[in-house]
Amino acid sequence: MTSILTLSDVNSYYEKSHILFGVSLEIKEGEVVVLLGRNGVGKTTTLKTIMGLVPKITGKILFKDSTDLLKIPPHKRAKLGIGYVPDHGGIFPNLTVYQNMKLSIKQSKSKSESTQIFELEDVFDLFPQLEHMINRLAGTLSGGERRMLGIARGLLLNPDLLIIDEPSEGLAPNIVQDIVEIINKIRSSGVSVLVADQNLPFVEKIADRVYVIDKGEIKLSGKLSELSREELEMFLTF
Amino acid sequence: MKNESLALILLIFLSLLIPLTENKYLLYLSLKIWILILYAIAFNVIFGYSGLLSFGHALFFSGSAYVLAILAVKAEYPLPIGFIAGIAAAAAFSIGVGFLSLRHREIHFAMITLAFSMMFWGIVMKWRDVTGGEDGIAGVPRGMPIFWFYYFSVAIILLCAYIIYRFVRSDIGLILEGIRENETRVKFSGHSTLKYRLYAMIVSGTFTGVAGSLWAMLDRTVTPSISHWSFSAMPVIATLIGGPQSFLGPAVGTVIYVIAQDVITKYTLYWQFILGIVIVSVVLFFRGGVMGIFERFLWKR
Amino acid sequence: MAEMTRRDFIKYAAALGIGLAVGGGIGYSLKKPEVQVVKESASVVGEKIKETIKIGHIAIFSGPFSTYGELQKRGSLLAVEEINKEGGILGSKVEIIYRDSAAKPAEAVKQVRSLVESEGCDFIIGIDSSGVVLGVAEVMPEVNKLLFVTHAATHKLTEELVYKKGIKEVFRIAVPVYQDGIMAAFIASQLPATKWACVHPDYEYGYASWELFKKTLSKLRPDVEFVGEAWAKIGTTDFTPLISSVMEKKPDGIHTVEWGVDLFTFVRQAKQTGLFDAVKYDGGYAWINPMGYSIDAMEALATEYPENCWVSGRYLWVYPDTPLNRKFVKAHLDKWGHFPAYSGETSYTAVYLIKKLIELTKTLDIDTHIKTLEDMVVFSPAGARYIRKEDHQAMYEVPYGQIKHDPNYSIPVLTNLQAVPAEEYYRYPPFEEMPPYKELYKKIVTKA
Amino acid sequence: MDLNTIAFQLILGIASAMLYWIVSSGLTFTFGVTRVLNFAHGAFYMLGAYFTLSFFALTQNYLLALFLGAIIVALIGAGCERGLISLIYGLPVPFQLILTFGLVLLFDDLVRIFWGSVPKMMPAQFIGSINVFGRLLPVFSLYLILAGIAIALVLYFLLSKTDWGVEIRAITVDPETAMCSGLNPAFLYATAFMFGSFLAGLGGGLYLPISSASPGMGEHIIIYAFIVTVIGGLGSIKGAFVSALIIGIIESLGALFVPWMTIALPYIALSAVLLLRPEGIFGEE
Amino acid sequence: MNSLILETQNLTKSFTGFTAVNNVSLSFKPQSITAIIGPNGAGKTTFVNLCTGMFKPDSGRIIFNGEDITNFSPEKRVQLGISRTFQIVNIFPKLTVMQNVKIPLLSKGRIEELENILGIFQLGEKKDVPASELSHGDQKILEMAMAMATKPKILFLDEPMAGVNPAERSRIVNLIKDLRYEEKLTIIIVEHDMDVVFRIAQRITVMNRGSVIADGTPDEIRNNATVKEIYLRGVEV
Repeated sequence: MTSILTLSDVNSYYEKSHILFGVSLEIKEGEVVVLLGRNGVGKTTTLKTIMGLVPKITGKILFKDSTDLLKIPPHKRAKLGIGYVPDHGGIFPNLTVYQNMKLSIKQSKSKSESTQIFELEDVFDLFPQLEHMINRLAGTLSGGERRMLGIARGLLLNPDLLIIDEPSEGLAPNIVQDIVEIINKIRSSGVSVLVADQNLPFVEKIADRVYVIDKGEIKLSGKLSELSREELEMFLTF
Repeated sequence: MKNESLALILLIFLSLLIPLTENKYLLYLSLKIWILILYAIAFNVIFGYSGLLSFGHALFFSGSAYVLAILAVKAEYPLPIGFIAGIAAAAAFSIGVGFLSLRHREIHFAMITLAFSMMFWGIVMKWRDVTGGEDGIAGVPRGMPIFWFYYFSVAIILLCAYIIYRFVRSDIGLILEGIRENETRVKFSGHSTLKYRLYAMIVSGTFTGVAGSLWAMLDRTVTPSISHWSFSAMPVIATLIGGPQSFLGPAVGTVIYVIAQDVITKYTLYWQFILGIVIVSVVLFFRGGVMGIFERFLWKR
Repeated sequence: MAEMTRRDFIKYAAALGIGLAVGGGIGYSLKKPEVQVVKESASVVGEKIKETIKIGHIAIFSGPFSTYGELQKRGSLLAVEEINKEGGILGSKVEIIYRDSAAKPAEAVKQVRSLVESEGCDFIIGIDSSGVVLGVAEVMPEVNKLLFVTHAATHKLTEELVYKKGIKEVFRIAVPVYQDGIMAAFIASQLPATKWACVHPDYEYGYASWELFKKTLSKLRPDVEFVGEAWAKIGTTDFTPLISSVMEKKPDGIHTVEWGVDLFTFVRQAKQTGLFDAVKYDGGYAWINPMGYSIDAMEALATEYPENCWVSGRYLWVYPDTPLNRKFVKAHLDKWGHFPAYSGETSYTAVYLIKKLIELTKTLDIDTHIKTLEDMVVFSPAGARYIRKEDHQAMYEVPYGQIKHDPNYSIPVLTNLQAVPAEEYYRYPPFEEMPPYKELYKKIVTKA
Repeated sequence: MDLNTIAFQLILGIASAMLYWIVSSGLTFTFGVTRVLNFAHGAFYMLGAYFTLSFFALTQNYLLALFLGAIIVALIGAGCERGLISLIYGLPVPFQLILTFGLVLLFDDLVRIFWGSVPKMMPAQFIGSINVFGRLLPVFSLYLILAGIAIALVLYFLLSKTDWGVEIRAITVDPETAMCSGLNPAFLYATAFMFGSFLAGLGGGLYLPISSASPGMGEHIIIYAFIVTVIGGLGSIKGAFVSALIIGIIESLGALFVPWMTIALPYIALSAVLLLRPEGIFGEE
Repeated sequence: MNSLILETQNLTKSFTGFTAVNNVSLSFKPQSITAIIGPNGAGKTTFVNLCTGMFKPDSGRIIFNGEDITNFSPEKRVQLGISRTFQIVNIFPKLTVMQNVKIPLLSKGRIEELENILGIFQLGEKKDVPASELSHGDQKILEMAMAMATKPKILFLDEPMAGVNPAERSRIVNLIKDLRYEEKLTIIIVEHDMDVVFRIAQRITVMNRGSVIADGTPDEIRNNATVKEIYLRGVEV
């Protein structure tokens, strides 16, 4: 398996504050990798670092073992094949559901290169409820629907790597279950996924491997089943 | 710091010699610069120190000039009464405008100050019996020969500049700087930001009024062109050229702006073209203003 | 011209005499467009009084009204080039320096000082707007140079500053604003219209013109009413709401002192809103526009300006039909490809006046100059100019006429010219009293 | 004074509001996307008039000249955005105002250099008038109202139906997510500025048939455009439309009822709105 | 004499779409240290914002020392003795450290305390340095110094460890502990760093989705199954 994304010794800063301390991680082709950790430990910063949304970054970020992302602006990273669904949903509330999706389709990576091609119909298969509301303003959707739309938008970019920030946050259990299924379907389509989350039962259902992050550093990594449950809980609770 | 003050004292001293050269144009131009320096420094109390862009300072400037001219020319009161009444009027205007505008920020503050000053301009244009309309009021007395008027004005301007300096270096000034930097923090430090902004507005407006009165006496004429918004833009440009973050920045900017404009108009009727390039370059390349450059390269090893 | 005073008669006759003499072919005079003086015979021989005689010319050279600087420059530069080609003034070269007033009094005052005190100019000419000229006039005694005003028209300049306040350094060789009001009223009084309205620019010139018009016309014609007024801000792009609000008052005569760009816009829109039709009478339109025949308006609007409107223009290239004027118009056309504007003529005349002044007095002494200028009669392209001693206003005839489209010319011509003889003019010093309008009215002469 | 008079005056007010609308729509649109308040917008208006004039001289086709003129202005606008204004994104408003004020001075003199100081006119277009309420309504006023409505519709269509418009709205509301969806901010900001300049140029050309082109003509319009934009709410296109109508109608009725104070009416309206609703009619705080 | 320094009664605040703080009634004893914890979006910061006057609540009351301060402006609350720091450093970056501290001191006319405060927070040596040049940890400490300069009776610390190096954290922890003893202060702290929370808090309040779901001593909270559940899965309770 080749690796889709490799971070080596990455440090990130906002102005004076140093957030990530030498983070290294790797996502291989077709894997679902989860970044586990409590609030405020640097999960979102790691994802933003990958997208190029953090003002100062040192270290190395390699995409598909070949492209160094560090000097590439965010929109080009998206076009290279990295989809990003931020924790606030990643939708445009002033646009309709359809316009939201169309935006991604137009920017989607050229189809010949993609492992799996997501078209509108494929997305409606995954998210049947969206089909009925394509003309609604995205801002009027419920939290769960927004989350679905956000993921749908990410998929329509036809990425090789889809990054989702806190997909289970604030959602009802049945919707979380839907998201589990969706992520598993995405995996089976061959797209790699990087998820940041702290909801252990949810993560257990989706993760191939996890990285546990605390105070800006990777503390543990490996298959969830191989990690000590006690240590995990320590990092996730108190 | 010491070199700075020495240079300043030397410059002031040199400018005091100007009337002795008997070059009348030099005298006139440098007095004009002195007055505009006071205008810019006073303006910068609200702009540089409080972080509010006023686009209506022409109101305070011309308000005081008009009151002086109306009292001294039309009502034939003694000049000192007109002078003091003019400044008092500017203070009153600044309180009124301050009350109505200080809730606003940024561009909205700029626009509401613009609106008030342009309403005043409308009154000046229309209330011809009193203001002389477009023609303005000519024949404002100076009360003394221009030679002595120069020293009189410079003395007043230096005194005003010193008072403004003490104001911005005072605790109130510090709080104002705090408001400019981070208004929320000032509120959570237990201060009413509105109150301090109003202080700043009054100081700024009143001393702008002093400059306006001196201007009326120097030019001996008051016309609506000093009420127009374009006259409010003058200290903005000068301050940005000189650097709004230092006390002397607006003064340096005024000197540069007026002299540059004077020199350019001597050589070409397309002076706006050159001045436009100068202004664009200042914003693109010298963002901290001239004083910013000094601080970066000269006074900090 | 029946009831001329004796003094006036002598003056006029003398002027006429010299004018004829010049026209008759004494030496150099025929070749040059010339200003002449009645007091002494002209002499061109003399010692050089200065290496270069410097004239500072201040006008608006930037912004929306920069056209006024341009029109003036065409006149003064033409004059300077002609003079230098002919050997200068008493052998001295003439240099002219142009500066921008930016339409701001303070800026103009600064430029006056810069020109006199820093460049060493001997004379200042120019100045476009009334606010600016009042400011500049105040400093002329201080800089101790003569100012020849070539455009700004406010009567306050000559009546308040020169006459009452005694600022003797200022002379105006352009038409004062009261012509736009008073002569307009003389014309209006002959028309059948009885309900007048105005569309004026919203500043001093508009207010003053309207007041004079109303005052004069109501004296001549007690039966008229003034029914409506509209004030247009400078730079108005859409006059239709203003026109419509005036038409609502059902006027049958319109007085407008709109000028420049705003006039172009106004005329175009007035045509389409039917304002001209509303003021039509047998002989044309009861439409009086003192600035309508200014050259920028005529070149821009040309045949779009309806025929038979009553217009004037502070100087008309068609009047007077003298060799001097014909020659000036031709020289101007040759050099610039345009007919001369009124401010071009005044600027041209100002430069020649300076030349004549120095040649007569052979000095740069201000007091001598002032004394010479007072009561001088100057022959210029615009005809004889009588410089009035009391207020330093140069009086000359500028007729009103009706627009006539003439295929022989690129711009319309004027017919039915009417003018008050220059030596009578509109107002007499000491100005406190109302001028004898009814008397004056009788003196209007109809020109061919 | 009867109702017909007022109705007719209203129509004229709406017609003259259309110029304010067209020019401010570009200003407020540009601001909404780039957060830059462009003083030079008035200069683009002036350039629009001059280029329309020159293209008319070449083609003798007014509508074609109008379109070509606006295109050239759009390109100039894009050049200014890429070369100058993009360098000051995120700077405080005073810097933006002063930089673009510098551009105004520069363009004013460039116009004098290339076209001369003397105002220029083109032959009148859309001549004639029709009878409305017993009064003559110039065809030109109708043309203006139609042009204003057409531009409103085009703006609506562009922003809601085209990919570009949707992308512009996306980057306006959430630049970060937009970038992460592959939208190129540099391209969108440049094209938004270009389109705003296009509207300014169009405004300049639209009035040419009954007006004229002169250096510095933008100075008269830009303050009005600022007033309209601020009253409507900075960045709100709907707001610009409504407040342009308000200003146009206030001026038009003002000419009827209070002709002596029309000069101050826009400023009175501005301060009244700001005092009651600081963020403008459709503005968001 | 009221034994409570601060009390909230049925505090509720909604933003478009969701209720950030839902019917929260909490009370705080003088000289206590309470930590408020909970997952993202639990309403912790909104609660602090309501108590300090950043927002007005939709309903409910805030009682400080027996006085209803629900509608008081932030500056008035500071005058009464309620002070705070922010999640993201909130200081005057271009002013010097000394000037930063001086501004809050001025509001109570305690200018003579300047050196003292700089000393307590170990900022004396850096007093003439512009605040923007301090390390992030020092900026956090400076902000606490500024909050303390108004001589508060109650101090809200919103994520004092956010973005701070692990190395600098213990300094801040020690400072907070010192403050409590030396200044007789009531402290309410919102923090994600559980090491810190359990080291300094006497009482922990757990919030989730705008409501208080647990309140007790650190040990009680440590062993509270619901709390653990929430932290691990964030499901409805």
